[in-house]
Parts: sequence; structure tokens; C-alpha cells
Amino acid sequence: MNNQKTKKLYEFRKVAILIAICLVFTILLPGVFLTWSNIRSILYSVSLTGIMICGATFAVLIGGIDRTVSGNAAVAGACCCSLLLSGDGSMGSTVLAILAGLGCGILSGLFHGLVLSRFDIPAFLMTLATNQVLYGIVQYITQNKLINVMNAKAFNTIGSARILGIPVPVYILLICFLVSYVVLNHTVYGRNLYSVGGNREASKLSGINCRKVICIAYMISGFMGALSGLILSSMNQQASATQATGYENDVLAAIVVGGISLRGGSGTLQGAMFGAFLIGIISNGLRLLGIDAIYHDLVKGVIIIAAIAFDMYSSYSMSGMKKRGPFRRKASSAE
Amino acid sequence: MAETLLEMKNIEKIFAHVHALDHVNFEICKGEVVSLLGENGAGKSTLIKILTGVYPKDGGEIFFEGKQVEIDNKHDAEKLGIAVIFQELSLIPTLSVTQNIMLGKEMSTLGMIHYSAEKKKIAELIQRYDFPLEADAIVETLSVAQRQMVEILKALSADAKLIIMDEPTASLSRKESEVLYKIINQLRDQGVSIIYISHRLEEVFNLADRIAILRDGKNVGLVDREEIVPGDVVKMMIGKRLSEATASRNLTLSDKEVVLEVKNLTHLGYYENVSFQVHAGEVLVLTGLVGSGRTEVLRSIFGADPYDSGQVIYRGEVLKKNRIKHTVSKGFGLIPEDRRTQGFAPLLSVTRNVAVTNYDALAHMGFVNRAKEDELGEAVVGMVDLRPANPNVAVGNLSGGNQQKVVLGKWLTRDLNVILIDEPTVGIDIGAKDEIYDFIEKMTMQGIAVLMVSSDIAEVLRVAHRIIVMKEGRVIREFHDGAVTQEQILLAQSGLKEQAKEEAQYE
Amino acid sequence: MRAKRLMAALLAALCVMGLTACSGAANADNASGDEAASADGEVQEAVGEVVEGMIATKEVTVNPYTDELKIGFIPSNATEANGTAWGEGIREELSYWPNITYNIFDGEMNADKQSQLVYDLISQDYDGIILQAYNSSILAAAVEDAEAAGIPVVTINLGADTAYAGHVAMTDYEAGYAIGNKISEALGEEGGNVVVIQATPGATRGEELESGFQASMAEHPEITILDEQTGEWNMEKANTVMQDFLTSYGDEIDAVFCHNDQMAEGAGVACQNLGYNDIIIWGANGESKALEYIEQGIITGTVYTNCYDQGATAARLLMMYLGSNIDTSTFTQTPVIKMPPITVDSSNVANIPQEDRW
Amino acid sequence: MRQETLRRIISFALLVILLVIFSATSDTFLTANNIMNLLRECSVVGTLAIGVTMCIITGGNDLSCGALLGLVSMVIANLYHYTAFSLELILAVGLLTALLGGLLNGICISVLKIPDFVATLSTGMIFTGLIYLFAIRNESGLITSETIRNETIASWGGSFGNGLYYSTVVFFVVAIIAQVYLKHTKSGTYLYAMGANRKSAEYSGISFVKTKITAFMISAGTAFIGALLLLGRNRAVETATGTGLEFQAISATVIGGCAFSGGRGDAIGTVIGVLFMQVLRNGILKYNFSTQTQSVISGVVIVVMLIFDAYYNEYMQKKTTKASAVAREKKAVN
Repeated sequence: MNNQKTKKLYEFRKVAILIAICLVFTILLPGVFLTWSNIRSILYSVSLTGIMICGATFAVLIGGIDRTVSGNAAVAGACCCSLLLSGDGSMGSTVLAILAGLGCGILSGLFHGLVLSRFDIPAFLMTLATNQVLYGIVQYITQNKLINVMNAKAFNTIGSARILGIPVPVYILLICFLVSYVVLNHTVYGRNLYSVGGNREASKLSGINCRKVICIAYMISGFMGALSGLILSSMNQQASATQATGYENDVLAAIVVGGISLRGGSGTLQGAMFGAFLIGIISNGLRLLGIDAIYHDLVKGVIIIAAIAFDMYSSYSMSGMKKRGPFRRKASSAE
Repeated sequence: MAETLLEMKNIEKIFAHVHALDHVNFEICKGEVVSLLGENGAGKSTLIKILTGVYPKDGGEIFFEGKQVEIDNKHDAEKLGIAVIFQELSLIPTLSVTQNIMLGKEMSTLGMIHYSAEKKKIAELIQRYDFPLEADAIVETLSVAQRQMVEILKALSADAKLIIMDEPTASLSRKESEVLYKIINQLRDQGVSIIYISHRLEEVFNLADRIAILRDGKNVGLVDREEIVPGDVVKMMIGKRLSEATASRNLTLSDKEVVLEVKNLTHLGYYENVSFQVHAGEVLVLTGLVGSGRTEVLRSIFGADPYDSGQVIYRGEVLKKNRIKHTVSKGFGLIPEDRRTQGFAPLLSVTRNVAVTNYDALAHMGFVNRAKEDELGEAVVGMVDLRPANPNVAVGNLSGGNQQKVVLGKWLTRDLNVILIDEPTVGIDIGAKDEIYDFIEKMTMQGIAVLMVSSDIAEVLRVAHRIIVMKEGRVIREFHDGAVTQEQILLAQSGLKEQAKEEAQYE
Repeated sequence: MRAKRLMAALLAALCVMGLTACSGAANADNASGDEAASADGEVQEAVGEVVEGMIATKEVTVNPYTDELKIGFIPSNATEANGTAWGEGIREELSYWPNITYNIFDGEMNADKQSQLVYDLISQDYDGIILQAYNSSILAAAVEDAEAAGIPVVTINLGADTAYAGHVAMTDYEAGYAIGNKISEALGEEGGNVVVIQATPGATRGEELESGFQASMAEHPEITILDEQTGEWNMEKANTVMQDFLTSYGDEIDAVFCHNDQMAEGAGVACQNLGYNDIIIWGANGESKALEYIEQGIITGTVYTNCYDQGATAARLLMMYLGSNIDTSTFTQTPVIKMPPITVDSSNVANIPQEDRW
Repeated sequence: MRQETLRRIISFALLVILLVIFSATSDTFLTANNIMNLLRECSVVGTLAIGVTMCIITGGNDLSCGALLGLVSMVIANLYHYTAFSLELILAVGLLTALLGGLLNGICISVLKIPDFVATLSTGMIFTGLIYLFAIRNESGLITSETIRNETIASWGGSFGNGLYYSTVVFFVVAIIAQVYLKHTKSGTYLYAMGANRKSAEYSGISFVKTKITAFMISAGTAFIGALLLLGRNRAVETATGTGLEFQAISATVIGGCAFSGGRGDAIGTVIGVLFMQVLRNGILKYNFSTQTQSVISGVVIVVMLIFDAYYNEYMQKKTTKASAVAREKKAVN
């Protein structure tokens, strides 16, 4: 089969899974699930993790993992909110505070990039530890109290305002997605990123500065984490020392469910978004159905396993490896 | 001679309409060493892979100990007592020698391994063959030679009746090789049959009881030990087709400008005092056995590895050490030794892989011009005649030859001044090989300086304008003009005694 | 000043003990605290008198005014507003005793981690532990062992399922009950529909609030509970849950009950964003931000507890035990000091002074 | 000296350095009580980490072990609360639950061929969901938790007279058994083979499905033992029991020398890793640090250790390749 066609079918398969699940919920929830307001609320609820995913995908594609997305979000939120409190409330100080927050994320990303590109350290463990450090820093900034910024109106608009009836965070997600998509698919950097993730040695021998590529990937991840932290702070009109805890797990889950290989170099941003929406839609549907929260994890786990198994199975059968099975040796045509 | 152990009759194998094996017959008796000779792509590996169940055969019959057998997978082969010592080793790096040898057939009661008993057994085995090995050494700490010995032991401990050795001495030192010869002789005495594949003719001549020669997937000769005449064997291997073109070659010293000059390059422990010049439009081949430091020189020139002293000079300009981007910007390209680990990203498409080196031309302000990129992909497919002719195929799914074409395509599309090529045709079928040689020739026509590393003599003769022979990290010989023959290079590479005589003749 | 405070603590605690503490226990005639007569001998004697004959006594070995003592506070989450406020209340109170080393150990929202911390403090020979349990059953064993090791444990807000020195309660059951009543009051005769944004399933505090709330609902059949979902204690999750409620039920929803203030704030923001301005939203805790939200009309009310005071009370109670001859390990029932549940809405929010907001 | 041995010594040295620093600067760290307590703290995470070691050696990962531990404890608590089963029967059902969980993991990974990470992430969710289903309810149907008042269970949390807890002993016994299993049994050897070089392992007749299922069954078994140890200490189960333990276990395993790529590491390494993590966790409490300083310092220590370890490895590798090259050079000269 033509490879491009197959690839398109792969992508379609993911959409098909989503559509199937949506269809089930639409039938179960007539007039509720498939409404404009519910779609809006799904988008809104996915926007935070979605933005983090846009960043973390970069880190996973180069063969790393970034568990500090939540720490970056928390540091950025705390840093920004404390500056907002000490600022004079003018537009200038608000912008400065936002930039400072984003700067925190980029700095943290730079650090991770520098260390992880230089040393052969399991990124999983490294970012687990640094995430703890980042939360320690957040605790220093917040002194373990809520930083209440409900009076910073300009800042809070980000989280609460709507344009054409759609909340601003959704637009930000859209922008992040589009920018990341363009970066990954239409820029030299994106090409180099996939190349480094796919084969670092070959990329090096092709004249790519692998360390730079890796550093930038983590910086983007840090930036997106920080951005979502700012939006979270703005939505909540506060910064807390526990802000965004646990998001790193949601983000990682969405990414792996979306078919991005943890070995790097393979997978798409659309796939990761599919993961995010799969989890988001299931949660939303279960809540709308009024199913008790205690069943949510169970149902989610089963659906994810089923979806992945279906995905794996159909990718084998579509690539014509049905008879042989996925792990049999493939007789190559080369001698 | 003893009774026949294995007989392969009229074996056929067709790859993509090409007869890789065309009614090939092969026979080996018990306690016999038969050497399978042939150029790369003559069908040796295919035959072996059919024998071991890696490939299904498309025709013919196999008899083992008189009975007709079907070998569908490696397990079948093993049951029969056929063991292969592959070039690419199949050991478990983190386990010990004993554990590796006993893997899958441990001595145990209720799952508990009698490790000391196993160790004793393996130690005895090691002692019997006098291997420089320890029974409980961890495999990843061993040298390549030692790992190979482990592989041999593994075959022996499985009571293999037939051991196939594919280029076993390729990465062994002379002393290590001699140990191996001893082992082979010992095995023969014990009634084990050995199919021995090697490019080192002198060892074949010394070891083999018989030599079976393949060319272009056909039997071309079977020579008994007593009848071996080295020149005839080489002629049979090379055949008529190539004899005129490449059996010997007239080398000429180019008078064009010097593009690349390497001066006293030294990387302690890898190579020492290497100096040479490459002219525009010239192919300089660095040859020598594996481990002679050729690849390391190439990588250092490209900036992929550091060096301790010396200079790399491009058109009078001293290049910075260890800076690939710098050398690439000067118009250098590298086709690396192991394309699988260094050449391409297997999951990415042809276009993406090829474009990696070309974004300076394909992108504007950091944005990729996709139309141009696709064009490039299409262009490369046409340029290197990729099969299937689809630029969107993931490179990992291509055949070895086509993968190499992709790696070549990475650089062909650039304005190159110097290309460094490392063993471009290993594991590639004949057709694709020829195409790759054509590209090299085309490049020289464009005035590109080519520095190539190769251990395939036919290949060296086919493309070289000048030949440098390296051994143990030093340049030991240069052929720069006049006619040179395969024999000469072979002998020079191996450092045989005739060397002195030859040198006198050609220098 | 010192004496006055200690006295106040003693009186408060003993009153409660008189009401709830066990009686009986043997060995009443054991040595009383005369050896440990201290600078404030008067107080000590008073303790001795009250205690003797009521509960088991032990030899007084420490003098809370002069000895180097170590007190640890283990909140379920040291990095949240509640935990910080309790911690500061305790610190404030203990700062009057310069001889006391006080430290906070974060329970990281993990009862097992808290249990490990208790054991760690036992092994370090701490003199007293103040604990805000994340789960009362899990902590029972550790608290029992601490008491057995002679370390009095005073709990805040959520105690352990066993008998120990004392508990300063935030009265979650009563709070839930009071909120239920407030909601029914606001909805009047014809009643209405209410949704609940719950704590993480299995959290003891959520369970208590829910029980109290349901008890109130049982008395008000005109109110229907439409739906219950978890907001995982978390503001933005509650925001999402509220949006889903509004999608499902829209105008049917009259009131929302959230198991903490953060979730109430999230629900409030969701309602505001979606234009549902007349929904009654109740939280529970009384953190400063919630009070501001009440002032701004984003949420309706909360149950306020003065966490500083609560922390200070716990500290005082603990200090009393440290200087007394009461053997807390023999208690068969835990003395409880109840913090009054103050329901706060726009009518009385101004009464809470800034310095009491946390 | 073998490189592996040297690495082992290095990681052990790091642990010792940590111990020395804490002992020297704190007077409450190096006390019999604290050491016994520290070893007790290790036991649950440690036992779990031993199981995770098996999964990581096969080149996989087990993110579901924490939830499985919670599930097993919950099943035991549930049966204890609602049924009149004997304790033996309850434990048998608990063990069965664990093994079924391990089997589910193994099947998802080996038969359905879902990558380990995704598979165990999802099964972890399923286990968490089941915990809620099995949770004990109060009269009005709300999830509650209840202290188990059972002498036998309580006695598991006890200690020998000298302060050495039973759970510590269990942990070390499990570790020793695991070490013997990994190094001296067929099945243990196969785990390494599968993780380091799947293809040649399969050529040697080792079944991928069997090996994976074995690894995850063992992990489930250790989750069961861990659950018992936790029950003995806490004598109660809540819905959040076990949450987050998997990350502690995985971290300890990796610090102890396991590589996610498989084929490396052993039980002793994991024990060192667990001790390192717990010593750090315990020692840091001995100072009057604020909670924020505690988390920053412990994070930084781990990062520094990782960097040191990576740097050292790199250095050793360079040295060995250079040494062999130099040796070859010498041979050439001779």
C-alpha cells in the first residue's frame, strides 16, 4: 500500500476512535453531550493539559521525558503572581510579571537541556528530582500561602475572558498547537528534532548540533509549561504552592496514549492531542452521565487499553504484517 | 573422505526478480572444512541464511545426514546441529560467558541453576581449546575476539555438527586469528564440519579442505585442497565480467589541485602519523583490515571525533577540530561506516532523511519550504534510482542497498567539495553496488575529492585512483601509479611475506 | 503573659476533659507532680489537684519552661493555606517558649508518609507531636505507638481512630450540617436542586462533611441532590466539574455545595464565566480568598474556622500535657476541643478581622 | 576489577558518604532507634522496588505496582470488614488478586503487545478504580476507612526485642531471594537475556510472553508482600494507599543501577538505591530545615548523584576503549 495513504489512514484511525467514543456519548446523552456549550467546556478543560502537551511533546520526541511541566507551571505562576502583587497594577507591570513567569520556565528548560544533552542520565528520574526542586522554589516564593491576585484584573482576563463565546485559554491552546505544529512540521528545527530523536549519531554526522536541538526542545517544554501555569493562575486568580501538581502524569499519559514513542523520533503532535482529548472527552462524558467518580479511573483505564490495543492491531494489519504478526522476523529483500 | 553431512541441491532464491541463487549445489562431509568463496553479493550469505532458516528457499532440497529436511527457522537449524557464528554477534552483553553459552539449556534442578557445575564445564571447555577467556566474565567487558570465542563455544556446547563461520577473523588480531585456526583444526579432528567464509584468502588456503566458489548466485568451482592455485581461485571468484575492468587497475597520480591535505594526524591509541593528500576529482582509497584505524581517520577529518595532533587542511585552510558543522559548511560530506546506527533515522521518510543535510537550501528563515523539500525527495529518488520509488517510505523499511542510496543522497544533493565514504557497500546486493560506484565516478567528474575507506578489494580496484594501505593505525603502503592487481592489495593488506617482493616490483 | 496563656489553655482543655474524657483509670495514687514544681508552681499544683482521682498520672519529668523540648507539627499538606495557617498559629504560640524547638514536617497529602513521619519523630525522641491527619484510620497505629512511647499527640482538624491526648476539631460534620441548613433556608419552602462537588473519594474530611450535609438534606425533602462529582480538592478541576454540571442541568441548579473553599472558588468562577450569577455556592474552610470572594459576591458563603487560633489551641493543649502529670497514653477516649463552626456569608463576612484571615 | 563491581562500589560509596554526612552533622541520625526506623521505612518501598527491578530488567516498567499494592490491601481490608473468612483465606484471596493483576499486566504487554509504559499506566488506573469499588462504606454508603483491629495483622508491624522490625527482615529476605532468583535460576537469567537482547534470547528458545508474564507476576507478588507490610504498620487501608509508591520504587531501582533499556541491574543494587533514597528522606528531617529547603536539598542531591554517576560512567568507558586501543597499538609495535 502506498505509504502516505497508510499514514493518513493511521491518523484517521485515531480520529475514528474519538468519533466512535463521541458517538456513544451522544447517543447516551442526547441533547447534552453534543452541544455547543459542552464542546466549549471540553475545550476549556483540555486547554491546560493541551498547552503542556504541546511543549512536553518536544521533549519526548527527542527521546527524553519532561516531568517538570508541572513544576515549571507552578514556578511561573508563583513568580508572576508575586510580582503582580508587588507591582502597581499597570499594564506594564503585568506584562513584566508575565514575561518573568515565562522566563522562569525557559530557564528551567535550559538547565534540563544542558544537563540531559551532555550526560547520559535517565530523563525520567532527573526530571522527577528537579520537579521536586522546582516545587521547593515555589514554596519559597509563596511561603506556602495562597497568593491571591483577584485584584489583578488585566491578568485575570486571560483566564476568564471570552472572544466570540470561546474562552481565551482555548485560543491560546489553538495558537500553541498551531505554532508547535508548524515548528514540528514546517521548520528546520522541527526536522532536526525528529532526526535527533530518531538517530542522534546520524544527526550528528549530518552536521546537526544535537545539544542545541535538545536544549531548545526542553526550553520549549519549559516555556509551554510556564505558559499553562500562568493561565492556570489567571483562571484561579491565585498562585499556590501545590499548583498544577499531578499534571505531569496527565500530560505523559496523553502523550503515550497518543502514540508518541518514548524512545523518541516517532509520533505526532496531533497524536498527543488525540491522547489529551481522548482522556478529556471520556472524563467529561462520564461526568455528564452522572457516573460516580469512583468508576472513572476504572472506565478510563479499560477504554485506553482497548483503544491502544485496537490502534496497535490495526496498524499491524494495515501495514500488511497481519499474517506474520508484529514481532516475527521480517524477511528483508536485501541480501 | 567421510560420509556426507549436508547436501544442498539446486537451491534457488529470487529477490525482486533477481536470481540471488541460481540452482546452487553445496556439499560438506563430516569433519571437513569447506570454504565458501565469492565476492560480496555472490550469494554466500543468502545460501547461509537459507541453510539457517532466516530466508525461505524458493526451490531445491536440503539433505542433512542423508535425510531430507525443511529448515523454516533458526530453531530447526539448531535442532539439526547447525550453528552460525555471525559477524553481528548475538550474545547477551550483560550476562557472563557461562550464562551466555548455557542460555536456554541451563543445567538446573527445579529452576535453580547449578552455576558452579556449569562454570566448571565451561571452564573445561575453555581450557580444552585454550581460549583466553574466563568462564564468569561478563560479555560486555570482553573484546570482539573473545566474544566470538564465546559464540564458538556456544555452538560447541550445543553439540553442533556443522558450524558456519562468517568472516570470523574480520576483527581479530593476527595472534587471535591463529588461535582460531587452531580451534578450527581441533574441531575438524573431532568430526565437526565447518563452513568457513572469509575474505582473507591466505587463511582460506591454509584451512580449507575444499573451496566452493560462487559467483553471481551460481556455482563456478569446487577446488580440493591439493589443487588450490591461488591465482585460479581468485580468477574464478572475479570471473570474466569484472576481470578486465577491475582485476587490475592503472593508477594515475592526479595533477589537479590538492583539496584536502592531512598532515601527521595522530589520535593516540587509534592511529598515528597519518599523512596524505587528496586532489580534486580523485578517489583516494584507504584500505586495510578492520581495526587498522581507517574509519577513525575518516571520522577525525570530518570532525566527528577529536585527534591529538596534526592538521586537516582544506584548500590551504586549517580546519577546526571536532566541528562537524564547520567541515560541512566547507562542503564536506560523510557516508558513515554503519548506516544503521550512524546513517539514517529509520522511522523517518526518505525525504526527511535526505533533507536533513540540505536545509540551508530548502529553508528560508528557518521555515522549510515543503514543496522544495518534496521536490528534493522526488529528485533524490530519481537521482539514486531508489526502489520503491517513493520518497515517503520510512528508510528503516528499505533494503540495505536502498538505505545506503538514501545516505548517499543526503550528500549528493549538496554542493560537495570533499566526500568521505566509509565501506559504502557492506551488505548490499550487486546491482545496488554498481550504482553506488557510478555515483562515486560521477562525483569525481564534478571535481569532488573522494576519500573512501574500503576493505573489499574488487571495490578498491573498481573506483580507486590512488590506494593507501593501513595496518594497525599506520600507513604501510601507498599505490599511486601504475597497474595494481587484486593479489597485490590482498597481500599488502594481510601483510604477507611476499609483500617485500611486490613492493620492489611496484615502487 | 505566659502564665496567663497557659492558664487559659489549661482551663479550656480541662473543661472539655471534664465533659468528655474518660474517668476511671487505675494508678491514680501514683506520684503526683510535686517533684516538678517549677517557676509556676501554682499552676502545676492546680493541675495536680484537678487531675488526681480522675485519670492516670505519671511522673512529671520535664519542665516546659526550662527544658529543651522538641515539638513537631505534621500537617497533611504543609504547602497549602490551611496547613500554613495552623503551622503559624502553633509557631506563634510556641514562640513564647524560647526553650522549645518547633518544626514542621510535610505529610505530602499522604497518610502513609505521615505515619512514617510520626515514627520518625518517635525515634528522634520528640516531646510532643501535633498532627493533622490525612486519614484517621491510617494514622491510628502510629498515634497509638507515639502515645505508648510517652509522646502526647494532639491532632488538629482530623484526628486518628484511637484514643490519645487531644483533638482540636474543625467540626466537619457540623459544618456540613450547617451549610445544608443555610442552603435550605435560602431556597425557602419550594426547595430546589443542589449539586455537590466532592473531595477526592475516600478522604475522611469529605466523608464527614458529606454525612453532615446529608443529615441536613434528610430533614429537607424539598431539596434534591442532582449530582455529585469529585473536584479533587482542586480549584481548576472544580471549575471543570461545575461547567459539566451546568451543561447537564443548566438552570435547574439552585445551589452548589463544595467540600472546600478552593473548589467553591472554582465553581464560583465557572458560574461567573458562564453567566449563572444567582446560584448559591457554599464552601468550607474560610480561607482568606474565599472571604474576599464572598465580599465580591462570587461565592455565597463558607464555614470559617480561625486556623491560627486552632493551631494555637492545639499548642496550648500540648504544652499543658507536657508540664502535667497526666498520662495520656492511658486515655480510652480522646478529649476534644471543638472550634465553633462559624457560617460566613455576605452579611457577616466583614466581622472577621484581617489579622484572623489566613 | 570488573566495571560492574566498580560501579557497585561507587554507588555504595555514595550511600556511605550520605550516611557519614548525616551522622556527623546530626546527633539524632545515628541512633539505634532511628536506624531501625529507617530500615523499617525502607521495607515497603524496597519490597515493591524489588518487583519493579524484575520488570525493568526485562526492558519494561511497572507503573501500576503502587496501585496494585493499594488494591491488594483494600481487598484484604474489605474481606476482613465484610466477611467472616479466616485470615488465611483472606490472604489467599489477596494473593490471588495480586497475581491476577500481574497476569493482566503481563498479558497486556506480551500478548496485546501494548508498550509497558502505556499498559501499566492504564492497568494502574484500573486498579485504582477497583480500589474504590472494594472500599469500605459507612452506613450512608460513603467511602470510609477503618482501622483493622486484628492481633495477627498488628503483630506483622512489630519488632524483635532489639528494635529490629519484622518488616525489615522480610524486605531483606525478599531481596536475597530476588538476588538468588536473578543470578542463580533459569528464569532469572532469562529476564536479563530478554531485556538485553530480545532477539537472541528468543533464538535461544526463551519465550517473550512467558518472560514478561513472569516478571510482572513477581512484581505483583512483591506488591502483595508490600501490602502486608504496610498493613502491619498502618493497620488500615485508605483509597489512596499505594499512590505514588511506584515512582519511589522506580527511582530507587534506577538509582540502584537498572537501566530502562533493560538487561542491567539486580536486587542488591536496588537495595542500595532504596537505602539511598530513604537515608536521604530520613536524614533531611533531622535538621531544622523548612519543608521547602527539605525538598530542594533532596532534589539537588539526587540530581548531583545522577550527574556524578553519568560522568563517572562516561569516564570509565572512555578509559576502557582507550586502554584497549592502546593495547592494540602496543601489540602492533611488538
